[in-house]
Amino acid sequence: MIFITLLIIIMLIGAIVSCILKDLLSAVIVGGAVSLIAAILFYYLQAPDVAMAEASIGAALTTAIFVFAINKTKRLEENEENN
Amino acid sequence: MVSTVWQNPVLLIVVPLGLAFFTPIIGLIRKELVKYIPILGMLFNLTLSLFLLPKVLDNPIIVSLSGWKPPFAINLFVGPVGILFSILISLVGLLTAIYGINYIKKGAVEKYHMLFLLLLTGATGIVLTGDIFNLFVFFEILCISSYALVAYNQDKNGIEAATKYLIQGSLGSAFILLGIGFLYGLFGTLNMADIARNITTVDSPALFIAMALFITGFGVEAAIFPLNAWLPDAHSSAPSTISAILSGIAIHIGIYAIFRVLYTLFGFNSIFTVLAVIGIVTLLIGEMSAFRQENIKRVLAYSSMGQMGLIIFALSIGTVDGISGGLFQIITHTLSKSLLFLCVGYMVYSTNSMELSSLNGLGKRMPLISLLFTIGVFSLIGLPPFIGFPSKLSIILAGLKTGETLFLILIVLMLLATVIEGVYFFRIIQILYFKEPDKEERFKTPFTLLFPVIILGLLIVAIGIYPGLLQEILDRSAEIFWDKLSYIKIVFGG
Amino acid sequence: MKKIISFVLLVIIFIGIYFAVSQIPYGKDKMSVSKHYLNNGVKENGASNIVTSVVLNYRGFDTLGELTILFIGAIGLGVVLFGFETKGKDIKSPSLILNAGSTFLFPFILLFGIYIFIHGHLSPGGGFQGGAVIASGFLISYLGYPKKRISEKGIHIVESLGGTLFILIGLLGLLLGGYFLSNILPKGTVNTLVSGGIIPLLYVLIGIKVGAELAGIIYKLME
Amino acid sequence: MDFLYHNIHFIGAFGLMFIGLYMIAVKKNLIKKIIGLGFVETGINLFLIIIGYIKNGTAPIFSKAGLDPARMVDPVPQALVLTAIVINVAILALALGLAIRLYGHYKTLNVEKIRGLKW
Repeated sequence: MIFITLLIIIMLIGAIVSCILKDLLSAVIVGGAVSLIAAILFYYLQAPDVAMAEASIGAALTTAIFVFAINKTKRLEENEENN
Repeated sequence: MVSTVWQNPVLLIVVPLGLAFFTPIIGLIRKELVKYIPILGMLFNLTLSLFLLPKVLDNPIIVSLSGWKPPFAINLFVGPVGILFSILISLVGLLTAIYGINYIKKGAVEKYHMLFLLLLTGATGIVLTGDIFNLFVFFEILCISSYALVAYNQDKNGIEAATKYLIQGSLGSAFILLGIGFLYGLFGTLNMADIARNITTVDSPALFIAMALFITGFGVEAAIFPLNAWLPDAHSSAPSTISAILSGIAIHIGIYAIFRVLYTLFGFNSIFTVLAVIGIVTLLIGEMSAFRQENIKRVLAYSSMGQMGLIIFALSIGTVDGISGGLFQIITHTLSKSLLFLCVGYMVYSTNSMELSSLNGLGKRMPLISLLFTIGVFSLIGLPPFIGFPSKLSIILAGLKTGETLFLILIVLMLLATVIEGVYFFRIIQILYFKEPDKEERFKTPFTLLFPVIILGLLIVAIGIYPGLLQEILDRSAEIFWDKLSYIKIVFGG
Repeated sequence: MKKIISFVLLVIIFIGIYFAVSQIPYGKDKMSVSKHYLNNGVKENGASNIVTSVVLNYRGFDTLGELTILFIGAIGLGVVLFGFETKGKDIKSPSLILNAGSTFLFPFILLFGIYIFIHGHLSPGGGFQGGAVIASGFLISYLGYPKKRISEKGIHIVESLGGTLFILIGLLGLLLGGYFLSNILPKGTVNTLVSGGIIPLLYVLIGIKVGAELAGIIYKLME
Repeated sequence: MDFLYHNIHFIGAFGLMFIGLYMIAVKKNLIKKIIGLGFVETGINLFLIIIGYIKNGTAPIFSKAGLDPARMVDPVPQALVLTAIVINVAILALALGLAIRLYGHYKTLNVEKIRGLKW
């Protein structure tokens, strides 16, 4: 139970970090990590099918797609956007 | 058994889906064949729906899938409302597909036709299904294909509008999924009849939140007042065929979903008054914004928003008459608005501009299209002898029949909105007929563009003269749409 | 300012949701329909993984819709990116390790994906997961050899055939069993590879189709 | 503390949704909004799975003899979430495609600098 609590807290912190980060690429990678932790949670909630789907589709492929999209656009969030 | 297989209503969904899946292979054989596939699919749907209509008027058909009885498997509820919508979808889809043969020339043409067919399939699935998650899946089919189609022209406006639509629409879908989660957590089932059967057993806060989530989620697609920021952009920057489908079908499907969920699942009475007020607010805001526009397609888009408000108001009156009037108005709006968008599509195509000023004197340059445009406009305003007149009249009568002061006030506001509508539409007509044209030459209209528009115009006039043809079907549909207990009874048999 | 307003609004919404959630107890048994699936699923479908049974038989129509959505996603991306010229930054030619590694890994990843979707009715996993694994195999092969492409035509044929065959199997069920997607094949012995009637067949189709579609999406975004 | 202990899963799911919605509402960069959309969907998926969970339950797979169907977790939410994950990836891919095109037109992803977009 403590392990799961820890995982959930890390997941939420990861989401907040991904929200704050100016570098979009890092934000996307952290987002992928959040998905991966969600997949572990699915596994502990006795949903191995969903865990596999989330790990392969949600964490791996979605992150890859995001990285390709950022490669084609801009990597940094502009400064004045965050005021 | 084999003899009845071909009239199974599940084919209404599966056949177009199969055709859409098969299209890439056909495209490899011959590219020109692809544009006839939507016509084939919609022709099939139209025939089958028309065939099924007399049957479902007596007894709605329940189709269970994968061999198990409801609630253990997904089931379709093929009632008169579903078939009515299916006829509308396939009719407008067929005509728009014919229009699209020569209209869509640039871009990924093959993919356009596939997405077009899939959009219509999604709409058909929504109106036929009896399972709440299945409804969500078909809703996503409808939404995602329309996001992609709005961006079809790939100009700045189209991409922007599609992005906006996508963000708002997928948030709406997320809310619907959350609402489904709540319902599943409370009842342990996803079949709408099964949920409706058990819905009295739970205290209200969770149900209220679930209902609010559903209204918000479907409301994005149905363009209810605070959620409709995407509509004017998306409807005006899509290709005209897609505008016709979005304005004529997609938003009505959103309304259908809201009221299917409200009538069948929740059956709350207090929410309908709120919805009626929201409807009239949407109507007024839509018509007033349309009044100020200089872009012809934006005028039509805002007018769609207004009409949505009118339909929501009619469906929230909460009597069988009101629902019947609302359904009638849906038919009016589908036929008229698709006619208008298709006409405007041709005008924009010929003059290369969407500004109102570029339409100067088009009445002389393309007389037939202008005439049909005028028919559509008159029908939307509600002038006799067009279809808009009996439908608006029945809404007003249904509202007056309730005898409540609130509805009286709302009807006065609705008439005010009609006046505004009349003013800006007459302005366009004046531009069409009484301004001097820049050039004298006439435009030639290809037959494939002319044929669908003429059919729509004829339908508008025909139903306007003989509204009795439709009235009985509508009354019967409204009864079944509204009656929660008989819905449960029909699904579970006995 | 906008930040604070949105924050407060969201807090209010979530307080409402909290009250709703408090009526749904955590960890308690709330099933009504699923009881039937758990008790009779193996008997009725012959697949030992009940989730697979639900995905492909009891709620098979949803899965058809889901496939359609992925199909729409791939086509829609094609519509949006049609005629878009490459503006991405130049990709450095990959190192020898990546190059050799991807050559070596690709067949194994493919095999692993196929294993996952063939055993979908016995163990966790299935068409979607297996398809995603196959697509990631193509992703790795792209990273190793950026110049080499699988043909778009091939992807189209595979995804089109997968979808059409799925629907044909469903229609066969309608013709022979009276219901769309009904499980017409013999169920076999539970927990063996050939069991579950049409379920493994459908999962193989889904796996191939999903793999092709996800690979197509990746390729379209990379170009 | 007791409250946390009993609701930690729900806090995880709704916290993720909260952060996602906040990102969509406040962030001006389109990619950030899309990441937020992904978080919202993941949160909802987590919520659905939590609904189907039973304390000390087993996965709904009869992989060996002697498993008790009464002790298994609910399979239906898992099936729904499988569907939702796939839908999600389709939406995200389309959104990113649109973002790429938008960048091609405007050379920025800041929605305030993109003319017509009011959020």
